[in-house]
Amino acid sequence: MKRNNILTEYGALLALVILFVINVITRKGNFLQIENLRNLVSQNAAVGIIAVGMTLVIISGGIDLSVGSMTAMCGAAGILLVNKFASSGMSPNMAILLAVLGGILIGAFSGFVNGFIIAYGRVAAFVVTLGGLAGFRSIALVLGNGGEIRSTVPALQDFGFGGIPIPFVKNAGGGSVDFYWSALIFVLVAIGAGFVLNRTRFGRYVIAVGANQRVAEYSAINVQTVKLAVYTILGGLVGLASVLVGARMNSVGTGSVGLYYELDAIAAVVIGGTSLRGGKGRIWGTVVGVLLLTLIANMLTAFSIDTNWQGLVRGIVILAAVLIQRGRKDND
Amino acid sequence: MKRNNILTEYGALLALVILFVINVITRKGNFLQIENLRNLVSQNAAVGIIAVGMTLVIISGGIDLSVGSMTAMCGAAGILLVNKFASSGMSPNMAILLAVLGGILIGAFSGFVNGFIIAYGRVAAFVVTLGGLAGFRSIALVLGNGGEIRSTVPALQDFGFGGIPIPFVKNAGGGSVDFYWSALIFVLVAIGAGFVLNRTRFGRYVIAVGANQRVAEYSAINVQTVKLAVYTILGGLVGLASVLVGARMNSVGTGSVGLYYELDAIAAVVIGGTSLRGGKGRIWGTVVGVLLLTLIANMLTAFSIDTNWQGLVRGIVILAAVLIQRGRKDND
Amino acid sequence: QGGGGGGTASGGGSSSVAAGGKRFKIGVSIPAADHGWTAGVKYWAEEAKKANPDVDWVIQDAKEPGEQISGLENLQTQGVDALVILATESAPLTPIAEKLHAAGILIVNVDRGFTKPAADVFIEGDNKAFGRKSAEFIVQKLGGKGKVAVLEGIPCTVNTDRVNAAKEVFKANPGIQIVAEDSGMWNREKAEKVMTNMLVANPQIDAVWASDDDMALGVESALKAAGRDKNTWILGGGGMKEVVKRVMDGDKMYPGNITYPPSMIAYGMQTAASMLKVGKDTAKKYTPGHVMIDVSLITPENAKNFYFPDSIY
Amino acid sequence: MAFPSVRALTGVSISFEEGEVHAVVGENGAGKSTLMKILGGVQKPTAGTVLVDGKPVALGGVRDAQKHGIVMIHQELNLVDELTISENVFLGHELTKAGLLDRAKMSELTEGFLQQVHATYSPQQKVGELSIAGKQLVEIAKALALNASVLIMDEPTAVLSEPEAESLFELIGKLRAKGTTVLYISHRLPEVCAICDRVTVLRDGAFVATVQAKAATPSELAGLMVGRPLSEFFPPKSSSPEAAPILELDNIGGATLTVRPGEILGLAGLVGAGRTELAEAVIGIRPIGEGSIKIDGKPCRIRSPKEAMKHGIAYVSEDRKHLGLHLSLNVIENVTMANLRSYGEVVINQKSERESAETWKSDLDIRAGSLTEETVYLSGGNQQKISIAKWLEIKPRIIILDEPTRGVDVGAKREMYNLIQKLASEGMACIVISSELPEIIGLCHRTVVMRDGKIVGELKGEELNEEAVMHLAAGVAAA
Ligand SMILES: Nc1ncnc2c1ncn2[C@@H]1O[C@H](COP(=O)(O)OP(=O)(O)OP(=O)(O)O)[C@@H](O)[C@H]1O
Ligand SMILES: Nc1ncnc2c1ncn2[C@@H]1O[C@H](COP(=O)(O)OP(=O)(O)OP(=O)(O)O)[C@@H](O)[C@H]1O
Ligand SMILES: [Mg+2]
Ligand SMILES: [Mg+2]
Repeated sequence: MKRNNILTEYGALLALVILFVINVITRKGNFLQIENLRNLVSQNAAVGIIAVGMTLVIISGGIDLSVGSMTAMCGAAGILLVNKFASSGMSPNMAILLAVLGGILIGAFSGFVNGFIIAYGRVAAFVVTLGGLAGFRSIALVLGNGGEIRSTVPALQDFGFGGIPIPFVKNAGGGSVDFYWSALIFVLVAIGAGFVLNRTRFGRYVIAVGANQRVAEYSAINVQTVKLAVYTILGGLVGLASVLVGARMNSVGTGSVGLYYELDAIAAVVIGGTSLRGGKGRIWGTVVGVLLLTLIANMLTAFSIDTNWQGLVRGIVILAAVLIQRGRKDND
Repeated sequence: MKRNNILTEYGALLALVILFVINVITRKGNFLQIENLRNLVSQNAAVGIIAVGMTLVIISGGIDLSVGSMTAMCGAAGILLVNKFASSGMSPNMAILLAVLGGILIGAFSGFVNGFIIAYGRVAAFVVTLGGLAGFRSIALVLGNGGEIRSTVPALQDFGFGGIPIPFVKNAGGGSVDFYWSALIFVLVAIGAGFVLNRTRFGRYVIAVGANQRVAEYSAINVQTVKLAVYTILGGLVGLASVLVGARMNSVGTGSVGLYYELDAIAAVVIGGTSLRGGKGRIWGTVVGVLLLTLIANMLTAFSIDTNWQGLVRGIVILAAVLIQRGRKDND
Repeated sequence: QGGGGGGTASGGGSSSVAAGGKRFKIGVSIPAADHGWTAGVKYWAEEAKKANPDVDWVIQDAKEPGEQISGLENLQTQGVDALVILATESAPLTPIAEKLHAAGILIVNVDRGFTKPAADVFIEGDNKAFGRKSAEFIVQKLGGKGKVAVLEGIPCTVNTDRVNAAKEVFKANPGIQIVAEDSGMWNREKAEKVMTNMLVANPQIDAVWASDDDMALGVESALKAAGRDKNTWILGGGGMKEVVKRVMDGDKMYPGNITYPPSMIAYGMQTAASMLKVGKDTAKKYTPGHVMIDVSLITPENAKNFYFPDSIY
Repeated sequence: MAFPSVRALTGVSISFEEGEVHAVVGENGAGKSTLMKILGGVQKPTAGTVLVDGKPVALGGVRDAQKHGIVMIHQELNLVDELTISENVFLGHELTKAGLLDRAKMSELTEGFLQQVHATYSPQQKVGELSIAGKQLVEIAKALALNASVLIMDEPTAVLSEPEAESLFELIGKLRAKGTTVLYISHRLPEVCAICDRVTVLRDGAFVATVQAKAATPSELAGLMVGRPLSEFFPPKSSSPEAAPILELDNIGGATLTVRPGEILGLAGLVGAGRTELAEAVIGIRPIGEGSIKIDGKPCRIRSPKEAMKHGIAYVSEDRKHLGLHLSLNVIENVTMANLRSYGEVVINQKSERESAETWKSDLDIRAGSLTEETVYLSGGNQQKISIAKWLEIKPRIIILDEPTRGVDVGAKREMYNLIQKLASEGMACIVISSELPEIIGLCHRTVVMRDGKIVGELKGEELNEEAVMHLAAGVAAA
């Protein structure tokens, strides 16, 4: 039982460590390169940021399927804003900053709409956000006329690939290796969310609402407000992530960006040990889940696994990660 | 309060009727054509058959995200079987029949695997079938080497577009109008599932397990078996649907067939008034949900709505259908 | 709005002559815009629609073959005179096309060919040639020796045709070594990730064969981020305007490109419209049943012929 | 106050004075909880007003009620299992320091509240790990933390055993001394008479009378509740049966006991003594460990409720809301749930299903608007009757009734006792787990007492009295 508990608690971490060690051993040459390790954190930074917000939503007993489409919508809007601000003579950095804020606001508003219908319309989150999955994508397509929206501000991409130099580290070419802004933001968001969840009154309410809504109501917690808040926060984080994605691509393909983000984010949350029934969960687990998914993708490429087979490998790894950490009584 | 109850009970049906009437009025020329009405039933027959099975799964408190990928996999296998049987000198009809059975068996087995991990592995259905979503698609791609699998049996296509002539009805050319086999099978499957759910012991157990698993356990119901059964049934129905899809296309595109079926099926179930929390639901509602989604697609074409906007329309209609029928206390 | 008149006099629908005031209705069925090229298709379809206001156009898209089949059936019940179909997948759409063709609807098939003669006109982009020509270019540019990474697209017939044709060429040249292969899903972001991982695993990659320009741009990002943009160049495909511009400007990273114009949908629509106007049967007498759109190699020398700054793609 | 199918309250007017302990009693479904929920801000009345200190107040939500000093302990537990005791106690009114949760302070205060209710748990313990009784104590601690001027307790003793109930009464005394008004709902009439100042009786949602508690006797109150005088409470005991044991438990988690056909065996003990665990082991929900089970003298293995059922063993859970009934299903479906096979191997004969439910409804006097009503809307007592009917359906030879009269009104309790007697006289072996000593004494032929999962003694005939049971249960040497 002791053993079982440790697996339940740290199963995902264990899976990550095992895969990591396998990689270290089999890919001597290239795996431990600092760039590769940096990439492991940064490649899914956007999904990671979203997954952190999704963790809060899931702990509160909800779910959000619309985040992928919302990413496309906010990203499209973000790029349009950068272009607009820059063309109005603003400094590129200022334009980017404002666009980031704009993206966050638009995302937060979209999340608010989701949350409002869920909390006050009393409709299942799954359905509302299924509507959002269709709706937000549609808005993105309308914004971009079905195609790509391109940034006219080169500084945006510099931001996308910029970061702070990792100290004492040089790349093959002798240059410094940057820890990307996106990765940094992902780490900060995760720390912040962990803090909010575990240390603040709001975090406590999120858990209470997810664990038992009636109890929360009887404890004078405003359940509706809490729900509204988690979806709004998730929306804001989606907005933030979307601009980071847009910055890296210097554009947003309105039909393609964010496809399946919802599934990736939910998979990361669940792999991390947060129960879809709500009421409990952990942010660090989600971070581990994101890293695990990234590592798998990294390995699939490194070992040149045939694309047709990749889905199977991915599916099995997800399942295995969850299987080893299931509690004895756990079930949906 | 009375009014509220009627909407809760028949909201989806009402929405369907309203849209139907709107169509009758605005599309005088072509809506009431017998072919068009027939198409409304047949076009989503595959998704409909799957949605019926999904209703049982959802009532039992589960969910299955893998049905789309499973459709591709079973369809691919089905076509390979038809080809194989036919080339071994079997009569085409016999080959088709055996392939249908083969598809059902493969689907049922896949569903069994899902169900087994969910019931005995005690892993959340969402995660297991998320793994299946990746895994089954991957197997389909491997079967088809990433491309299409084509049938070498022309009779398959005849079956796909064949049916029983609707009595007393002639089309513009004076020929008979067939009620497709697929549509007929959809109707029969729905009736059968409705009977199982409402009239049989097994159906009662499905409801009991979804309503409260622990009470079901204490009531000497074998919860694991019931879960295993619903996923297996859903799998079998997916297999059946997949062969119907394959017959209509005389081939299966392993990368594309079945994409988003899971979301369509779940949307239909939910629109039909089955709660995602499990424990109650109705098959006829799901049928209404499927028809509603089909009718919307039909209208979007008829009114020439710009493709970019279609998602928004779809999202809003889904939401509206669910909003009007939400109960006073309902929530996820 | 159709003017008054006609009515009972004109005979059956499908074999209609361009009688006075009769407006034709043409359905256009294309895959949903899930990457740049398909977005380009949508764009050109809208362009052709604008250019032909005398026709009632119904443009619809589909995420997967089943949805496309349903859409086509709906177009049929609305009484379209012609259909322009860019199939999500070839074989799955063949039976319905046959059926619609048999019902007397003029069918123009664009890009992905039906597996049976179900179309009156087939306007083809040659995906095998796409794969072959682009691979040959790489081989030639590398002098028959070097390390190549292969980025595939979304699994489907188009992708399979391109990739297999390219790999055949590479295989025929033993000096060429495919060091990494994965799918970038015709998606810039995905391609960037996959390329980043490839770069880590392979200290030397001379050229990247990316079967689509969306992916080419993602590859470029990855190369730049890894500081390896000096020694590796990319051959994308599709003729996206950004990439063509880079070829035109003599950018070392983009020594060439392969055309695969999404505007072929507009050509198909134009063909359908003009065929209906002169009368289907008349037009068929002199309209070729099979038009192969040349897949040409873009080089810095000829790039300006393929650069359309106003296009979305 | 009206619900879709019933009128729960009609024209009730009561006034409560400062610093009094005021009991509200009535049959199951009389509307006690509904009335209190209105005061607690959880339900809104369709008509009428609430006055606090003579001024009308709007109680739109729990927060409003708390503003006026009204705090409610609900009939069903309202705790978050995933959170710790301290987190639950301060849920909704957490203490913060610089915007952050002040865990240390809350822990410390929780410790104090727990002491007041004589609970020895650590504030850091997860509530999910507590027994029902432990949870109830936490509920009370939670209410204390809100420092109420009006404290509503809806059947707080239903899940407590005697010593814990005693310490609760002590606490109520202290609160009264502080000037707190306590509104007290209970079906245990003797305790109502003992600890309360005044008692209000409700019947069918209407006011019947308010009487001075000290002047009333339990049987008078019972008479007011049901509207007619009630005769002798416990039916006369039949003589102890002598037949060979039907069920023998040997060393199940340290417990060894036997029961004979026709016998009513009491299983007494303090809360957490392990009685429920023992019962669950017998029906195969928990592993039986080293021990063995014999039925009719033959050893048998029971690994699931289904196997238990095959051997004719039925278990009526103490936790009817979570383990006993499907609250979202209707009366018929619940009654036949365990015995569905006999209504059809494949297709259910819905007609005969309904007929059985009708029969149970009249036999056990189940008060439900209709048989197709969801059981969630029924009062606690009626739910209890349905969960018993569900198990009588399988015609068991051995029935284990875990706290069968918990939250059940006097009238129904009597019916329940009669029922158990009748079942026993028909030859059924009945094991009654109860924390109410009078019930154990009045009903059972023989009683075994458990402590810490082990049988610590057996009492029958003359030696079966409250004192003896208490001594054994609490571990003090028998007198
Ligand atoms: N949410 C609800 N919907 C419909 N009817 C309800 C609801 N809650 C309570 N009722 C009904 O209102 C009446 C009063 O119920 P209430 O819970 O107040 O009874 P009670 O006196 O507390 O009974 P008990 O002693 O069993 O707890 C009952 O008939 C009950 O069935
Ligand atoms: N889910 C659980 N997790 C951990 N401990 C538990 C759980 N359920 C019960 N216990 C503990 O097991 C012991 C026996 O509990 P059990 O419920 O069998 O006692 P009981 O005699 O029936 O008392 P009660 O009156 O509370 O029902 C107690 O110490 C209790 O705290
Ligand atoms: Mg009550
Ligand atoms: Mg107990």
